[in-house]
Amino acid sequence: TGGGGSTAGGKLGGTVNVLAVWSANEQDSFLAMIKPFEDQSGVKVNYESTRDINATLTTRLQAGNPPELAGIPGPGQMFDFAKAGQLKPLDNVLDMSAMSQQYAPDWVKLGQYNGKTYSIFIKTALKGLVWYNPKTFAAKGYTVPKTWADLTALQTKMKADGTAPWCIALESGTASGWPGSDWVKEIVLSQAGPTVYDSWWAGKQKWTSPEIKAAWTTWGGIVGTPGLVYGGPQFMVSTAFADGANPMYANPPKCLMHNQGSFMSDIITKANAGVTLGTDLSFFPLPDVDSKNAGAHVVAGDLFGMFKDTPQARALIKYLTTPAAQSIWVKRGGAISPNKQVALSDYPDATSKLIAEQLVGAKIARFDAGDLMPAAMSAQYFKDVLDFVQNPGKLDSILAASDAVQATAYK
Amino acid sequence: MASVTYDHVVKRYTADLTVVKDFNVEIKDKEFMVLVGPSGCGKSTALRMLAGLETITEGQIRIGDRVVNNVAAKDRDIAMVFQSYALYPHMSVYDNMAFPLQMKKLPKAEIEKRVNNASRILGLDNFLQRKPRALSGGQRQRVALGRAIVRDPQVFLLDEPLSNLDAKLRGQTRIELQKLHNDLETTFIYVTHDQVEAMTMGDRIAIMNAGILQQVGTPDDIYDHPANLFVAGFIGTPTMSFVPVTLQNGTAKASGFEVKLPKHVESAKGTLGFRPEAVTDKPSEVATLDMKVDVVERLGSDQFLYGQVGSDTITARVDPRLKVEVGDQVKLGLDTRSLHLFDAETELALL
Amino acid sequence: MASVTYDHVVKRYTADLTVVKDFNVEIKDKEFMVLVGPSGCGKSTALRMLAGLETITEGQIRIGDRVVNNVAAKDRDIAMVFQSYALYPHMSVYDNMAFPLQMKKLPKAEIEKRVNNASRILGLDNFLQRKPRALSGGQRQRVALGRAIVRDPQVFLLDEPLSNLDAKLRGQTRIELQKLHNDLETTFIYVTHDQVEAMTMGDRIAIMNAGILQQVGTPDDIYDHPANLFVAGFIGTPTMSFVPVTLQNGTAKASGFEVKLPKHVESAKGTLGFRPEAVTDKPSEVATLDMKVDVVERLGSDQFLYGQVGSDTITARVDPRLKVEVGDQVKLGLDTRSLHLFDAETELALL
Amino acid sequence: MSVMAQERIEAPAWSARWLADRLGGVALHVAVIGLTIAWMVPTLGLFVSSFRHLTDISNTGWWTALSPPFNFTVENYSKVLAQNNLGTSFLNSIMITIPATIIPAALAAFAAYAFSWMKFWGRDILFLALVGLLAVPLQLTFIPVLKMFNSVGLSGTFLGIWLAHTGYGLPFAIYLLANFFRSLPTDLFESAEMDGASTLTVFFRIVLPLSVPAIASLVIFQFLWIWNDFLVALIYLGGTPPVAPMTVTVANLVNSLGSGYHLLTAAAFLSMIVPLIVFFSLQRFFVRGILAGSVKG
Amino acid sequence: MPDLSQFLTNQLPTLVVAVIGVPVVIGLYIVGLEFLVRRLPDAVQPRARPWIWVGPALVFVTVFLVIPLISTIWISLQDKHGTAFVGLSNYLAVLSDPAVLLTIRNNLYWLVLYTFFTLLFGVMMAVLADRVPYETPVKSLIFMPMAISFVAMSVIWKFMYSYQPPGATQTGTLNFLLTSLLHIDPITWIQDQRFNNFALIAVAIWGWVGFAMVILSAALKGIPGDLLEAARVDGAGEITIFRRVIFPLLMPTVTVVATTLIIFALKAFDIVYVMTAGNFDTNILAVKMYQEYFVSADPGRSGAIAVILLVAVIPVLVFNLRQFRAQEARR
Ligand SMILES: Nc1ncnc2c1ncn2[C@@H]1O[C@H](COP(=O)(O)OP(=O)(O)OP(=O)(O)O)[C@@H](O)[C@H]1O
Ligand SMILES: Nc1ncnc2c1ncn2[C@@H]1O[C@H](COP(=O)(O)OP(=O)(O)OP(=O)(O)O)[C@@H](O)[C@H]1O
Ligand SMILES: [Mg+2]
Ligand SMILES: [Mg+2]
Repeated sequence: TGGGGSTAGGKLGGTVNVLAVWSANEQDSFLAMIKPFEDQSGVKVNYESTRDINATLTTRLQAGNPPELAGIPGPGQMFDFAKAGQLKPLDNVLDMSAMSQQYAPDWVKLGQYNGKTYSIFIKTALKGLVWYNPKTFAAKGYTVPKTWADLTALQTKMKADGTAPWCIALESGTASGWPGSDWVKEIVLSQAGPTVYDSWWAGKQKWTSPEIKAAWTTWGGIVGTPGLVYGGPQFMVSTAFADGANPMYANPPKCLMHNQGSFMSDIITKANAGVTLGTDLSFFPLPDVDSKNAGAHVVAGDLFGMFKDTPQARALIKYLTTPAAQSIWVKRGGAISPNKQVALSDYPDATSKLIAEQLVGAKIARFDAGDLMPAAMSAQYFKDVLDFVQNPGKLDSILAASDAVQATAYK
Repeated sequence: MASVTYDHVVKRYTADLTVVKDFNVEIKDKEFMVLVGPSGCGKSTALRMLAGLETITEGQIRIGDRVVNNVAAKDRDIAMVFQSYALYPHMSVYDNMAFPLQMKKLPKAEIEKRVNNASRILGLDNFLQRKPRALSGGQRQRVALGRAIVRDPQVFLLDEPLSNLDAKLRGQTRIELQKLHNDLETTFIYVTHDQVEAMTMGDRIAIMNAGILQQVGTPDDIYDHPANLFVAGFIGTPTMSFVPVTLQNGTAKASGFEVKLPKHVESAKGTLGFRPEAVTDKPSEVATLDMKVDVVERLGSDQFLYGQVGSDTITARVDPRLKVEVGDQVKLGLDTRSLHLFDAETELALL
Repeated sequence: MASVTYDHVVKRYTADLTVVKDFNVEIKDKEFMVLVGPSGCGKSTALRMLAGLETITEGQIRIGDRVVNNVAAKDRDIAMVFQSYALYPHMSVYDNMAFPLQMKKLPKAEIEKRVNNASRILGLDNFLQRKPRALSGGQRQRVALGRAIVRDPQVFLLDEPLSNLDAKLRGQTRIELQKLHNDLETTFIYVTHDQVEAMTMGDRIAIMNAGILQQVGTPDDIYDHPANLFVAGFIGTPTMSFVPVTLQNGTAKASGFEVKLPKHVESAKGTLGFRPEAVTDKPSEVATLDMKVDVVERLGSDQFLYGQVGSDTITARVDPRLKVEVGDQVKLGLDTRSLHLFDAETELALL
Repeated sequence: MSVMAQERIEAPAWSARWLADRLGGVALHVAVIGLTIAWMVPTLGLFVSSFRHLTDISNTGWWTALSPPFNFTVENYSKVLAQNNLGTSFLNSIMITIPATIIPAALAAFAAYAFSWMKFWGRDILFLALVGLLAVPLQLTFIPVLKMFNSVGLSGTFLGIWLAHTGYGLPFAIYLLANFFRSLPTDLFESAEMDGASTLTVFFRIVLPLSVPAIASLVIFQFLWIWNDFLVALIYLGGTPPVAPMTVTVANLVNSLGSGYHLLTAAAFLSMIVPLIVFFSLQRFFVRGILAGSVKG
Repeated sequence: MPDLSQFLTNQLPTLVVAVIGVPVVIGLYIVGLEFLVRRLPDAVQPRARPWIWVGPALVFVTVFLVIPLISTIWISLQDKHGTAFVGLSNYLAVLSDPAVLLTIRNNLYWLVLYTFFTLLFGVMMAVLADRVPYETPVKSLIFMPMAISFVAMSVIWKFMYSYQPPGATQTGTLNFLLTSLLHIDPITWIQDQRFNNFALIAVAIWGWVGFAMVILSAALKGIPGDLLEAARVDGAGEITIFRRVIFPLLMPTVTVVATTLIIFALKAFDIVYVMTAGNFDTNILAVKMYQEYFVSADPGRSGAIAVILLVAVIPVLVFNLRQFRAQEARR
């Protein structure tokens, strides 16, 4: 068959080049994931990691030597690459019927452009988890809020008790601001609903529109109120997102809650001696602002696409969609598989199992809007976050600037 | 073969700064030519043009029959001692001297022989491994000289090569250079400010002033028959005494004396010149000068008296053992065999 | 006030390279001291130690009563002409000379006056705006000298300041320096290789050899009474003739002649020395030398004959108009008034 | 003169002038050491931190580690050293850096010699244009150059990256060397020419030996820049383990979420070793008065 | 160690060939062509020779810098997708973009402050270290920041600049000093618009003083000792000697260093990109150019910024021309 792949008798051999952002422990997990593939097919996978995937990939594409397979920063870029004809369609490569059985339809759809599949997800993450210390909560008699109103009440109580409820940290190098953008998009989704959310990331909903502005205002109710966020704007903009939860474990605690993605547990436990997941650290989902959107979740994931069509590349990308492959990373921790056939028992601990359940059970799942937007738009979005926390009063001009970017970025 | 000809050579640095003017001289093959002139008159420039280090603004320089205006310096086969030494600071004394020979690809043994010979002559044996920075001024100058004399070029150019050596070493080196000249039979052009060197070393002397050649001739010729006032005053230490005179009936009348001229001259006014050794404490039958002594200079071997005769200043050389004090009035004899007379306007020699 | 004392001064570059050895001399306030010696004997080093540019290995140097071993160069108030000039290449001639005065924070007008005066004396008026790079060697040396003479320091150190000037300019500058010395009444230490300068300029002369002081004395003293063979041979051009002699009964016997000594000496062997001017074509009653002429050197004002008397080489000064050819046999008179005798071993003067 | 007076004179240690001199000396040392210490503080912070646990780094300042209780660890270093590929990438760095230093230094020396001591048409303009090229942002050149590399098969090869670094390094190298070459005394060139030295000989036996301080500085910087280069290597050579240099491997210590950044502290010191060795070993070429004694006047 | 054995078999031979072969090739090139040139007629030689010496360098810079530059200029005249010629409209757009104007302001800060202080400290350290016996250790410590890769640089300065709210334990050195010594509130050095540009520039200065120092130190060693001696004898104090003798003689090298620094200030990228990514009003031209290209995917505008950057260098080049004509006259 032209598609080649692992179905052919004997070993395929050859090499395939893969470029992605994963480094350090993530890189190890990815390499572990492809190890069985290499063994079976005899294909040598040259994995290359780069922090600056945008620049590296753009340069290689334009110079004419892209890697066969590459991680794509987000669906937004995927659209651009697909539009430019640089991505190869995968409909004939993958076993689409198996895909539709194993993947939730949303995950398949997110990899498509103009009805054709150009990319796949090999791991996902859940956003909007509020991390807290159950021991502190118990000691102070706080309970996990179920609704936005509960949350605001809890906030007020905490503040009155003398501790800032929130820790928010926005610094992340070239992508500084994204943790705040998570807040905003979660609020947009659960306050204005999925329709507004979808037209918003697609560039059809203006930033200055009442719905989007309302989301910012809601968030502003937290970040703009003195005493609700530890350290105020200075702390928010100057603290690396990875260090964001550390004040929760100061003695006495300087804050009590931290809204961040599913990956945060790992970072918190590493940076704070004596913190164990489950006993000192737990999470609850960020309550939905509007109850009609209850169960709304923002998710994210790592996209993979094919830039050069070779038998080896086909074989590898096909392999990566399989539950066998994905369960490897899942077992190593830090990943949630989009593939429904990966067993929950593969998750290494109770918390991640819980997260996986949340993800699968999400009533309204929407992909990270920042990743869906074109790069220029999401860059502006992050910048807005930084500007906003420092100057909540300037919301109108901030949103107007985003509208200006929106006008050109989607072209 | 290796004669050197300057043919209407001009060197101009900027439009209004001409430092060598219409310079014409032919230096014969194997000749030892001494070039003298006041500081800044263009001697080094003349040499540097010949060496190919300075462009020639106008005119031609020929070595043998070949016009060298456009020949690269390194192809002219000229050895030069730079007034500024220009030693290679990173090389030992030995290497500095060996360098030109290495360029000629001479065998090692030959190089060693020649360098050792030169360093022996120049008294540098003990310094062969030193770098120039650890040498005294005179030692550096000797290295510069050594770097030239190891060679066997068509022409030697020596720009004040002995100026920083003591008298004794200078005397020895002078003799060695003359020997070298005899042995190699190459053309030498030698710039010096030392009158002894100028008078003793050269086959001929060329005298420059302000970029203009004044006279070329044998040392005796120049000393005894200076072509003009400048040459007369420049050659000889202490300098010739000059006395303005009026001429009448073959007699020159100065403010304090008069002398009969050996030859008739046309002019009515002129400058009479006579050297210190023509004015001595030996009585003369022809002219006696009555001098009021201003300065007494004792040199050991000589005693010079500077003083007034009439209203003119005159220098005399007297026996060193003669006791003379400043302010004394002494009677001196003028030896009229060596009288010089120059035109008051053109300054050219009349006698 | 500004006397200079070298007190057992030693300069050692490395353990086995001592270039100034146990140097003791006191230069009196306002004295003009001339320092001479063969190239590389340590003159510049001695000066540089005094100026504070070289550490003193052993001993003390005092200016007036102050020990200056540890005083920074800039605080010693000394003006120095460097043998290597050390002109500031980025400054014009004017600025080069004005620099030390600016350091003294003199008023602008005063600086201008002094610089203009110096440049007039040195004939540099036309070059004041030039950079050193565009000057001839002699002109550079004059700038170096100018930079010193504009000042009014405690001590002047001049390291061969006139070596690259022509005779005439050198003569003039010499006179100007003497004037300066009279006017400023400062102490001068002057290094030169020029015998005329040494003999005429200095109140006293110090003679060094191989780092060791040989003799200090007035010029006449040194010329007439050299303390040892080295001094005798070093001072005077052409050099003194030396003849080994055996001594018996107050008579010195050389290979070709003998002379009666004016004084009794103890030794049995010695070296007899007499200067060229003591051997002339004037007949002498005491000793007549029969010379076979090897070399004739005509200097214009003098004629030197180098030749053999017996088996000894002797130099004579004869009338320049005497016609002598190489190979001639001439009879010369020895003037025994100026005879020198040195011990064969210690080389110290015996007469 | 009394003994007392004599003593006072011989003991200038008590004069005001002496004191002023000493103070001047002290001020010099204070200035030098003070500035150096100020300069060292950040590096010292990094160095101390490289021996601290992540939990300490994130929650307390590095200076607190300098007082008891001491709680140092070499874990950061051992983690860095245990990283896959560190050995290979170290050797790759060597592989990239040495030729990419030699080639531009040599070609720059040639060009600088011509620019400073030969006369030719358009020399000054060409030279200035070259200096101007220093301002070209490298990011601009990646795509055209990579295209060209692809078409001639140089992408992903060491040869390719040597050439690229040569191209990028030359403007500065030529600029620097030409400045130093230009400052050599003219007399030396004249003298060598009189001695019959050819252009080549003058270059190799006069210009190069007399310019060692300049060449040493050039080598130090070119070496350093290439050693620390990340982007050029990533673009032309790629970041796959067999070819990746240290910088790329070290960057992989940090994952895409930024965790592991504390390992960079140790990595920074490990990757500094080689450039510092180069720096130290070239120090002896910074000799004073290399031209002393050459020219009078 | 598998690394080593692989290296020994695969790469060491290449390296050896390179380290031996490259100089040999380069040597053969120059020797060979010189040999040929010497065969040319006398009059032609001086005209042919320079091109042999500059030739290889010219080829390299043409391929790696000039051609990309020309293509950038061409791209800057086209639209975002490289499909239509738009004349100077990218330039107009860029120059009327307030974000770009801000970067220009910031670049001016960089240009002035970074250049000035790097040079100042560089000269100071070169000159002062020259006079102490422990010169090499001092110089290596000052030089050390240069040897730190820019990734580690951001970590280092995190330890300097990091911020904790008032009352919390400060983990950043500067804020620790502020709070414990001066008892004032800590400052968010990197984010606070009043300080952040200067804080970033300080990082660059810290990193680059070693550069200025090493080069100036090389030049300093070449200043003839007798000139300094002469100045001392002339009664000049050390400061005057520096001002009147050393500095003028260092001027050509200072020009080289200053020019290089100015150009680096104009194209500064790493520090800002890593530490703020241009946020908080710290953006500079090169980062903006990068963002336009790789984030906004607008090569046209990116190119326009690059060309503006290059044009800004021209006055510096003119100054250089004057400077080395003067130097030529002096030697
Ligand atoms: N840096 C140095 N290291 C070692 N020896 C040196 C150094 N400088 C000078 N010398 C030696 O010291 C001796 C004295 O040198 P000095 O310059 O004082 O001589 P000088 O009497 O001035 O000679 P000249 O008349 O040639 O200038 C010389 O033999 C010289 O070689
Ligand atoms: N580069 C230059 N630019 C302008 N004028 C110069 C330059 N070089 C030399 N001169 C001038 O040319 C004249 C001749 O200089 P040259 O060096 O030939 O003199 P010289 O006869 O050798 O003098 P000295 O005996 O002092 O060495 C001098 O007046 C000098 O000022
Ligand atoms: Mg001259
Ligand atoms: Mg000397």
